[in-house]
Amino acid sequence: MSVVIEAKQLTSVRAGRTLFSALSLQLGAGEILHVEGPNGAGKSTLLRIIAGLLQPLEGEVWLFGQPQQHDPELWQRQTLFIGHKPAVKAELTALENLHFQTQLDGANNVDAWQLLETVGLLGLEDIPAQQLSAGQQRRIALARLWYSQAKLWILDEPFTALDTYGIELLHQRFQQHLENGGSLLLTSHQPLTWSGERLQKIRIEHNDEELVYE
Amino acid sequence: MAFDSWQEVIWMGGYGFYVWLAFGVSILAIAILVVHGLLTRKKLAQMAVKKQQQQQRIARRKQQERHRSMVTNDSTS
Amino acid sequence: MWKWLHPYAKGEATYRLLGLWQPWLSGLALIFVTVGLVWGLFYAPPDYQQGDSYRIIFIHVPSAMFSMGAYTGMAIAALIALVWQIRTAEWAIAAIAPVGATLTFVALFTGAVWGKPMWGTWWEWDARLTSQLILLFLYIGVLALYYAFNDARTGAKAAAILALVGVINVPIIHFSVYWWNSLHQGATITKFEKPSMPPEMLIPLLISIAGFLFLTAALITQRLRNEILKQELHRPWAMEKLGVEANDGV
Amino acid sequence: MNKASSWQLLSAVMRRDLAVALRRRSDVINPLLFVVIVVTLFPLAVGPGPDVLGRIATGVIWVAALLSSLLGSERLFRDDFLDGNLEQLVLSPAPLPFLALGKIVVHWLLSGLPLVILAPVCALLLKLPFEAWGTLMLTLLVGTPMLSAMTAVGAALTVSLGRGGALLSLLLLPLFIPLLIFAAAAVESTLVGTSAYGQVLLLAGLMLLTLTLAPLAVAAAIRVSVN
Repeated sequence: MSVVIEAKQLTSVRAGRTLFSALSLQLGAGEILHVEGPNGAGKSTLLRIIAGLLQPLEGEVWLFGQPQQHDPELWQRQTLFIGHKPAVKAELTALENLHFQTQLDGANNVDAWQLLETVGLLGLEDIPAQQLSAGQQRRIALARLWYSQAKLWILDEPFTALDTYGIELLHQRFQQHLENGGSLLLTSHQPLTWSGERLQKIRIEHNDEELVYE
Repeated sequence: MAFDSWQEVIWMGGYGFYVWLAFGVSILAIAILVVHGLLTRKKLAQMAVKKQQQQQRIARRKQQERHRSMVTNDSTS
Repeated sequence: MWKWLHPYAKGEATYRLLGLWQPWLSGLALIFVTVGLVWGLFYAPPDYQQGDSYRIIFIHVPSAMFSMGAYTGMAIAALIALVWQIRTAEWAIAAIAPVGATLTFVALFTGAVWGKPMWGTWWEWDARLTSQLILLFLYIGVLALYYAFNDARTGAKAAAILALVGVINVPIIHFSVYWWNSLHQGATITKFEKPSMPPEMLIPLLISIAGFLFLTAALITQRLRNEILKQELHRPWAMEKLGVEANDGV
Repeated sequence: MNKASSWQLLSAVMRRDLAVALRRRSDVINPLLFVVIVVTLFPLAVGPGPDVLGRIATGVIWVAALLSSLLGSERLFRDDFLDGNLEQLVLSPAPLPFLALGKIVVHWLLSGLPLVILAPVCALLLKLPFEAWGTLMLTLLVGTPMLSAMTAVGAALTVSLGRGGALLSLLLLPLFIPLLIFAAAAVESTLVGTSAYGQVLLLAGLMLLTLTLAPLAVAAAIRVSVN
């Protein structure tokens, strides 16, 4: 199986605290990696490093056998990062948000109405996003998954605020993505209702002896 | 020496106040900078002591935990 | 990869090296500044126009020179910090800024005090004084930004960007202020420029300038060493340097 | 992902920012009202005589413009930072300085351009001689893009701080000094009957330099801030 993403000996220090050191991981096509750990252990930091938002103190991240800096454009086109901030404009309606989001992703042929229906927001299209519930806003953010062509999805707490139906919908979409040879890296406090040998887990623990002065 | 007496040095041809004010404040400012640097180092030393104590506390707790787990292992066997 | 090619990127090595320099720099600074200032204050002849008030020059000119010089040095450190991601260069920003700000303050204060007997006012909108004032604002901005962040590394990088933006602006500000001054004051003689100075005044001035160079270097070294210790406090070597036996975790 | 050119992304970012701004019209209008009110205060403080007002008019209008540009500037990246759009911009395939330039242009359209249009009103209130109105508007037209660009640098540096206001002024106002000097001098020389050509040209040169370099600084600052 081809290796999609590989992290080599990552070390990260935030605000004088070592979150993890010499952390390595590997993820192949069609695989899912669940990053677990207590609050503040550095799960989000790890995801942001792999997404290319953060520089690790030491170590490297490779995509398709190439280091991150090597081909930033390939990186940006082949990965999709959705953080715990939904990247939804509060002043714009759901439809407008989706419309601009598809354009920002260069997916001009995607029909925003269709997308709205897929994520179950039909009928709410003319309400500014700030008046929608947290779960509905998250649906707007996650709508990107339904047209994304990226091979690697990096999702920070994607299930937060979603209802049972939304979670089910997301699982279906994950399944399709994996079957198409995509990979998935995610954090979640909820246990994944996932069975299968393709699921890997990695756990980040506090290492409290490194708590230092700030 | 451009002056004949100490009085003249202080008087500075009528400009004594300005000259000594300028020199005094300048030297004071630089002295404050030096002293602040020395104090910072002292503060760092105090922080190092605190950190050492913190490390010792954590080490002690870990040891207790290890001890406890050994005890429970003994009781189960 | 790059990082390991730079031995000075490592805190401990840099700390040691700076430790070797510091006594020499401090000693030279003390000797030269003392000789320069004592000579200037007591032995140099009075100026035929300004009398003894000109003696302020022995502090004013060197501090003004190195207030600008320190800003340039800080900007170079900022460039190194941003391009090569060398942490020592990030800390150098925090070490240089207070020294530069103090020198700027000294230049500003001595300039203002000198202005009183010369112009009859404590504050004159003279081009050099005005641009020193703006330089002081720029230094304060860098310092404020550096310490505004919770994460020291973020603060250092933000301050580095600001220092670079500032260093591009400094010549523009300088030029504009001089130009503005000529526009509004016509041809007032700039009292600080001394085109021809007799050697009895020039030599102590040069000694004083050299002294301030060493002084600036010594002050920066002292602060940089502190900054290295502060940021590396979690490493055993730093704790040992501070006289505490490090407990190597578990 | 479908291949989108950087231009398409730029236009999407700009159109979205404009759409958001249209929903928050007060954010656009308030800084302009601020300028008018500041300008109104001066005749009340120094007296309405045309000789005094005419002399200080340029300075007052420009200082008011500098201060008003600081008012809205905190918002420039704050919303994007809070809702996560800033990190998506960093991850976008288009070069970040390019997108930063887009945001600067939008900011100028919403803050600088209205100021240019508002300038005659301020000039009238402050009894600036009519022959200098053109130069005043010209300096604002050339100078406000610089304001937007520098403001963007400051806003990007302080965006993650949450309480950037006073700090932002401290960082930015010293950098505005050359702009203030040359703009005021240009109007001044029109008033005394000489050509303002040189000063305006100088401002234009500074504007080009700023618009070239500021997006790079903004991009670097954004990368640091999303950290």
